[in-house]
Amino acid sequence: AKDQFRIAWSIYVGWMPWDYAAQSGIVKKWADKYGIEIEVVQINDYVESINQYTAGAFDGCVMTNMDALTIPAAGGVDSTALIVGDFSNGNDAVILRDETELAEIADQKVNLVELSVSHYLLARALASVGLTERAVTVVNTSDADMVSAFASGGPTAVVTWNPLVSEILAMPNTAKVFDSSQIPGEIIDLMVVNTETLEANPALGKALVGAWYETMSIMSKDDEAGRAARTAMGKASGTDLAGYDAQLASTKMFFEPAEAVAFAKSEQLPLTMEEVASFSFDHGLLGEGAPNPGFIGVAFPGERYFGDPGNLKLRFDAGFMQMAADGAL
Amino acid sequence: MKRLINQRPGPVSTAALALLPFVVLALVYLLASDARLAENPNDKLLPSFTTLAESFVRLTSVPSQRTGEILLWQDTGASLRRLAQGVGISAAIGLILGVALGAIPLIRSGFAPFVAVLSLIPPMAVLPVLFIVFGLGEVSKVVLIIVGITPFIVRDLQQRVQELPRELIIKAQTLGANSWQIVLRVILPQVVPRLIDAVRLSLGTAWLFLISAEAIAATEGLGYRIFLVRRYLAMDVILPYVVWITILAYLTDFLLKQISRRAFPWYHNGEPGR
Amino acid sequence: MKRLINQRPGPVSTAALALLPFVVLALVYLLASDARLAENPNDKLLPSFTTLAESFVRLTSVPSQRTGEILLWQDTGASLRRLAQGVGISAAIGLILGVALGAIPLIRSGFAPFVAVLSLIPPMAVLPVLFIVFGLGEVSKVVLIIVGITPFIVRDLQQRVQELPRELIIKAQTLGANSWQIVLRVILPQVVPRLIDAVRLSLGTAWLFLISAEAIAATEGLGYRIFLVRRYLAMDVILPYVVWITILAYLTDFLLKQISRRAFPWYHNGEPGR
Amino acid sequence: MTPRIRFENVWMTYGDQVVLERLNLTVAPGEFCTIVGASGCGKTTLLRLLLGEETPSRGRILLDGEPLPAEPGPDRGIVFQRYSVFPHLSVLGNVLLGLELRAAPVTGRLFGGARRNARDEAVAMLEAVGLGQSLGKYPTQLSGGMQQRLALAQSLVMHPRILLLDEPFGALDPGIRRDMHELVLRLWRENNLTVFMVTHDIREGFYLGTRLLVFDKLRYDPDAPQAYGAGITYDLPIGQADPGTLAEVLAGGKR
Amino acid sequence: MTPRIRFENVWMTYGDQVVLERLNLTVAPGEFCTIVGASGCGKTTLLRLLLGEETPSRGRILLDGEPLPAEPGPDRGIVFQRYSVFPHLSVLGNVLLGLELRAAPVTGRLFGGARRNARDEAVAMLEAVGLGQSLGKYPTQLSGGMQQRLALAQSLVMHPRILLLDEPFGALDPGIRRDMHELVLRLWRENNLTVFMVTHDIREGFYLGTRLLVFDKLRYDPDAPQAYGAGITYDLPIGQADPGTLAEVLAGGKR
Ligand SMILES: Nc1ncnc2c1ncn2[C@@H]1O[C@H](COP(=O)(O)OP(=O)(O)OP(=O)(O)O)[C@@H](O)[C@H]1O
Ligand SMILES: Nc1ncnc2c1ncn2[C@@H]1O[C@H](COP(=O)(O)OP(=O)(O)OP(=O)(O)O)[C@@H](O)[C@H]1O
Ligand SMILES: [Mg+2]
Ligand SMILES: [Mg+2]
Repeated sequence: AKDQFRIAWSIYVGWMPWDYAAQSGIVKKWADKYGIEIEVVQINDYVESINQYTAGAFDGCVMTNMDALTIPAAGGVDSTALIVGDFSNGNDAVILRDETELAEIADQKVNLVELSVSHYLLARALASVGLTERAVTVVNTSDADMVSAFASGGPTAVVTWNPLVSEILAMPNTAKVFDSSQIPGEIIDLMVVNTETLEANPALGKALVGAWYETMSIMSKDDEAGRAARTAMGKASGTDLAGYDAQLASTKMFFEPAEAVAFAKSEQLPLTMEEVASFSFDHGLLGEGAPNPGFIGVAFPGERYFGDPGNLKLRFDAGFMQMAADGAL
Repeated sequence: MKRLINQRPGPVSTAALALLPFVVLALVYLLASDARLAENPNDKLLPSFTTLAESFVRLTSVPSQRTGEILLWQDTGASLRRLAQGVGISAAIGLILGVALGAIPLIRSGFAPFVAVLSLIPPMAVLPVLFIVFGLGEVSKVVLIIVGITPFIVRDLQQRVQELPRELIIKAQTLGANSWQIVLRVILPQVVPRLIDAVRLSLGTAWLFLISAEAIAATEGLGYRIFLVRRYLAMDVILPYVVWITILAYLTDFLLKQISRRAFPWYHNGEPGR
Repeated sequence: MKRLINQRPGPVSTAALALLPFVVLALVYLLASDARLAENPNDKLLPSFTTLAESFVRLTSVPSQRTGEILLWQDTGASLRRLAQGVGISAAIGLILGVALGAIPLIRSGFAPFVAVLSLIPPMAVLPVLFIVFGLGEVSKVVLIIVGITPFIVRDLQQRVQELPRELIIKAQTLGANSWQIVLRVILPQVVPRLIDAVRLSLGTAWLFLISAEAIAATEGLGYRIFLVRRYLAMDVILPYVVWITILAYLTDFLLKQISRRAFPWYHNGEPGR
Repeated sequence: MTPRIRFENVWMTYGDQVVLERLNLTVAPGEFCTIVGASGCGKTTLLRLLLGEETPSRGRILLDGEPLPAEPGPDRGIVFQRYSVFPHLSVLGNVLLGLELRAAPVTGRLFGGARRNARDEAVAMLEAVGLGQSLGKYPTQLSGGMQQRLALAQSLVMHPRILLLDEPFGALDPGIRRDMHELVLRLWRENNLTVFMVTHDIREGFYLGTRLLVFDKLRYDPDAPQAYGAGITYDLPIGQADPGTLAEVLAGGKR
Repeated sequence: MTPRIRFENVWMTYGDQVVLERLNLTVAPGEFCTIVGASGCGKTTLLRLLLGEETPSRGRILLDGEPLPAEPGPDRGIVFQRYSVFPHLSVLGNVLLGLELRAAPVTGRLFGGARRNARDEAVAMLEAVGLGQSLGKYPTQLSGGMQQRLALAQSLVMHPRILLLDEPFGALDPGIRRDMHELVLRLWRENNLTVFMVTHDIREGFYLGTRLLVFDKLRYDPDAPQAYGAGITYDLPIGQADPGTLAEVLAGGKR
């Protein structure tokens, strides 16, 4: 067993609490409690942070359910979704210029980060109006340049996430035609840790979950401390309290551990992962060797599985969150 | 025993010496890759040589589902087109501005500080402004390359023009040359091989900007593919692409050198400018 | 009327001419900004000069909540530290390798092709590998700068060493110099001012890599700040930062030039190497 | 007759180093001035003043009674000590250049018959300087002496009114040098050239010139050798110089 | 006595251009060979062979009976036509350099008393060549002639066994040139130097040398001027040359 751990996080509304938890000493407090050290590292490039985690440079990393499946799990790194932090409830959206109906997206060029959750959202949106991806041309556009790209006047359709969504919607003649609140619970933000490390060091899981839910309880309150916490999170993500609260409004945060446990144990989660797996498979994200969407096995609380149970690489674990819910940490 | 400084290897040992670092690099990779794969057979960071070879074959033979074209060729075509346009335009601007700045003191006074300042602005930081002016299409990618390398070429050529022996400019004047003739017959022809040198030096940066541009908004191109598959850490695609880009860059460089050798024997015969 | 090529403006007109393009640029910006703001007063792309000024005052006076320091100074300090380390190490490597490659044929045979190939690999494409090897701390940012500019400096210096008149090397040998002494007393001192030139030429690229590195993993720094606010299209922050970076880059360049002038009068007195 | 060249109290200084001082000189058209003087005393500087490349720090220079143009022109040809030929042009191209520049102000190139005529002229001149065998070579392929001969051919083919020569024959062997002497003298006579020629060979100076100018420091301060510049210490119309003066000049070269 | 230098059937070609052919030459220690010949005939090439900078295409060169080292060394000093001084060193530094290199193999620098001694030696040599006033200047601040004198001082201060001079006095004025002649002759005598000196001034060659070597083409094909190289056409032990030979040599320089 080791006692020094590194986790990576990147700037996004649902992950800003990690920054606050690290800055305010909550992480240290919990790490001390379990006799370990946890270094919380900010990485601005989201994909790079997952790649680094997959390559073994970090013991844990924040990511979405889809990226957890397609990067570490597909890369053979057995990973555990330790904390189900939130799901996107409007934070991701399809936006059109000069049009207000989703069906008008047909034959347009759509700017988005290819192979990301935006891409998934687009596929789900198209399906909802009976279209397929063939109906549009996808232009891979980096998230950092999305807003200025749209502001330049060229693009007419984008799929992206907050805070970019609100920046783009603030421009004239734009309309949100589909968002993640129409597919609730499908775009999930997780804290993922290496399964082997976690099994060898349950203390890591306990400390992280403990720190997370202490932070949740502070920021969820509308008192002085809660506002201060959210202000700090807003500042660190480049906006202010109001901007951050707006982003929170379209995010379904699981402030209470019990909510997260319930979500992890729900019937919906395996179905969602199946949907995500088949999307990923269609786009070659599971690797050249993958014969079918179920090639990579996913485990859910309660001995439920999706895909090949012999190749389990992603495990949703409600155990640590349950401890938090039980006040056993 | 000759001084180290006078020892020249024969052709065979030259080749052997030149190969050595590459062999060492390949060995180091092999060892590192084996070590990682022994721990996790699905590790994607350092794929084995077999995986790389398979992936390369696939990239060069299996047509893409989307367009029916073979991915690598399609990407290569798109990237080389952009690169050629960007570098070509940069070279033209560089030649004209470099000669004007180097040869004509009035222009130098007016624009040299401006060009110097322009060359210091990090292009990535002003991308949004470039987008408004040039849109998001092919043009903006070519423009990013131009913005990225032209200041260097201009300043380098200006320097080279100013380094031409003053005697030559005076001599030309005593032969009755006017300013235009001096530029046309004395400065330009002496500067063209130096332009090729400058272009060769800036090719690396040009590739850098090309790849960055393709990472911003594109549907094909070598840089696009690398950034796309980076999303699932497909090093088995990235590494062949990197090797391929390196080969392309090397060939371009080699080609330019040969053209310069053929076209400007006087420049390569002994030292320049004497 | 003198030939254009012989006309040199006086000190006053030099200053006026040099200012002109900047004034024109400011005017163009003003017009474009006004036009956009007239259409949409909330437009963020080209903020008015007042907005820019306010934002600049805020950046240089209001302390950050997180650390209590003033953002701009904090970012500047972090970035300059990384830049100095990266460029300093690159210059050291460049000097050593460039001289070794340029002066010693055996080393040149062994490593010049390797360095040439290395210099052609686009660093952005092998980022993941770099980060694995060097981690994501301060080291990786410095390393990215080093990887980005060292090949250029090495190759440039190698070229400059090879350009030194052969006669000087022979003369040194007739004075009894061994290879080490030739490097130490003949080649090195003549190459140091050329190293400064090479560093000046590569500063732009160094900033580019610094900004890219800070955009990937950092919590402070000029590039980090630009990256952070870019998603909000906060041009009122980005533009002052860009101007500030440009000023910093200009000052660094100017400083290096002055150092070279002071320390190596023989190099700047007439043409080099004669 | 208006003098071709007139120096009126010309001073030349670089920073605080006085190179030339109180220079007064009148040269009639058709004179052949040879200039000798200690190394570093300012002979090349004098030629640069005549070219218009440098402007006197004090005083003025008149050409045909008018102030000297402040820049080089086709009326004053020059052969420098070095860097006198264009490395990017072949031997033939180097000599052709002046003819092309004169005839084609915009393109700077000749084609067809005009080019053939110019080529013939250039080849004749190159044969006169003994480079007829090397028309296609580039300067880097020539020895130092061959480069100087090429530079001379390049200037002479333009028939300048004033010819400035800065030790043009320093690197030539005696045989070729004698041929070049004849060539320069012939062209000087045929074209009523005014020649200023710097040389280190005082005998050459006596043989070629109609007038020998000896440069040396007029005053000298051992503690501040830079404080005083050189001037003309002897100005000998050659042929009128008695043997005693020659001996004196020869001895005076040694300081 | 073993000859200092011996050429045995040496040929030198660049590509298909034959520069030197069938060279046989034996030079005893202490000889002062002056070399004259047409421009471009290969005199500089001969010196480069002696330096070891070039290797003969055929034949071999012996130094004191041993094959000549294939690289330059401190036993053979050289003054080139140009690029003979180090631009980054002051006049004093240029002359000091050799002394420092000899005494300090690792640092290449002297300090303290050793440096003062070396400095005195260097200054004495610089005063001998007339540069005692310019110790702190850099070569770019010197005229061409001053640079050549500096190069000479730099070589002479090392007391080489063989001294190679490539037209060292071409750019000097007669007075200084005479001083340099005396200096070189004195050092030649004092140190039993063997000197090879290329010159264009055949009188200088006769005055300085103990032996005059005249280079010229041995055969000539007007259609292929590159096909044949130069060789030694006259090898005159000076003092024994009768006036007729001198006249012939002087005439032979003209081809
Ligand atoms: N650009 C310059 N700046 C400063 N000093 C200079 C410059 N050009 C020449 N000098 C100085 O002016 C003096 C005269 O130089 P010049 O080249 O005219 O001499 P010279 O008579 O031609 O000598 P030589 O016979 O050796 O060629 C020298 O002392 C030289 O150091
Ligand atoms: N590196 C080289 N490559 C090809 N040809 C060369 C090279 N160096 C010299 N030559 C040729 O060799 C011949 C002899 O050159 P070299 O410099 O020895 O002549 P030189 O006798 O010293 O002439 P000068 O008196 O003009 O200095 C010339 O024709 C020249 O073109
Ligand atoms: Mg001179
Ligand atoms: Mg020679």
